[in-house]
Amino acid sequence: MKISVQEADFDAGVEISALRAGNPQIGAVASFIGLVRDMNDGSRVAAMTLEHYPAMTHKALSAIVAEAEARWALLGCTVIHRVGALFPTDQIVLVAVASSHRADAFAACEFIMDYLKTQAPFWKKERTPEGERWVEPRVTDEQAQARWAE
Amino acid sequence: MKISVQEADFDAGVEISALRAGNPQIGAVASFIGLVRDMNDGSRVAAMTLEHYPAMTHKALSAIVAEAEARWALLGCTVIHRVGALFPTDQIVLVAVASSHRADAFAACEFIMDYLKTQAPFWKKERTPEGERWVEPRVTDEQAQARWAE
Amino acid sequence: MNIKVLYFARLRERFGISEEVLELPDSMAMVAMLLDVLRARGGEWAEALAAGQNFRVAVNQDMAAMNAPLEADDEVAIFPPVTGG
Amino acid sequence: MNIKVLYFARLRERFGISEEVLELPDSMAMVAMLLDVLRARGGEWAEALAAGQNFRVAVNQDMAAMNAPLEADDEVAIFPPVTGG
Repeated sequence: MKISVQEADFDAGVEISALRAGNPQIGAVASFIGLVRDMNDGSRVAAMTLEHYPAMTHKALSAIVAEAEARWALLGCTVIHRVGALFPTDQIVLVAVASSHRADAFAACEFIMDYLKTQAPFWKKERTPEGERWVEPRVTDEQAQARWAE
Repeated sequence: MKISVQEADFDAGVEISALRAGNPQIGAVASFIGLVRDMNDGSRVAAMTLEHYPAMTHKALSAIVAEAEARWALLGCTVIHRVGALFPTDQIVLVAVASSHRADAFAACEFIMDYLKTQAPFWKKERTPEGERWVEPRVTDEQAQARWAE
Repeated sequence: MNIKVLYFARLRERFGISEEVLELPDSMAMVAMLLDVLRARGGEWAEALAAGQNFRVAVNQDMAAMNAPLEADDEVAIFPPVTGG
Repeated sequence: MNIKVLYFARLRERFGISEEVLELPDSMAMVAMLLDVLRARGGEWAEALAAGQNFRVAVNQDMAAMNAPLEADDEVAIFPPVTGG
């Protein structure tokens, strides 16, 4: 398990290669990259600031990955989340999951993203032509997380 | 839409970067890499040969991607499938899907893999200590495809 | 009419042939009838293409059902269930 | 007992403070009671932390419910619903 919260950008290709390197049991790597869009809720977004709760962030992400490892047969997982100032087309988050089979890899990758969206202490503030504004949580994100409950 | 059937390896990081380059509407890229495992159905796999039906392969993959584009709001899609001789830890297939939102990207990526597994004319032959053998289709792959039917 | 027939993977190996051109009467313009002609060869052909055997047929590079019609110069491919990805 | 309280994002801005240490009577060792103390300040505090307002509480870096117990030197964070990813 690799978890990193950082200001620096990441190279998704390098991270995915490192995740699967040297383990011939891995048959599947599912990954997700979240990016800053230039439009959100009808306003143009010029920039965004990602704030977090440093003492809690790593702990929360570790708990989410541990829960995914308990639910599916995983062979590795990388989560990288950026903080600080970000601009349209910038990468925000990478989740990459390795497994023997694709069903486990896909499910765990989507599970981690859904929990990260509702459980990890990050907050986005957007700069728009109308001024700065905090991003509102989406009901669809709550619903996406809720569907994993047994 | 980029579709390639090739003997050469691919660089997943380069492909994902190219897929999302220059489009600030893209908020999500989901991707999948399939890899050769050194063990399958209880036998060690030393190597594999991927045969295909060249005149049909590109057409079949295009139809699958077109169906995904009809079902979800996509902003780009890359499918690369290798043929020829492959060895454990080698990459076999890449599916990468870009969209504004993660739910569409995840669903389309998994849909394309499920259909590719049952509809695209590729066949794997494995070399094991017991000799060469054609890989048998999996019931779970048929089931995975069937769940997308309305 | 002439129909080009292709075989892939395990079926190509069992039949020992990857491609042939068959001349069919115009009245036999359906996938199921082409298969009857092949089964009539007996041996591996009768066995591998018997009803209940797990194989697929494509006509002009699209998956096709047994009752799909055939036209002159169509390309028919017969192969096992696919296992890519 | 002393409780360290942290505020993030929109709540940090509304309260104009990111961190403070509160001294609570030992008898008020529950998240809900800490919130009552903060609401008693009135103004933004009463409004943003009113029942029905959408905020979250973590105790020692784990999400916590209103009835979660507090101990001396605990770290309590109060923040809006998260929006990362």
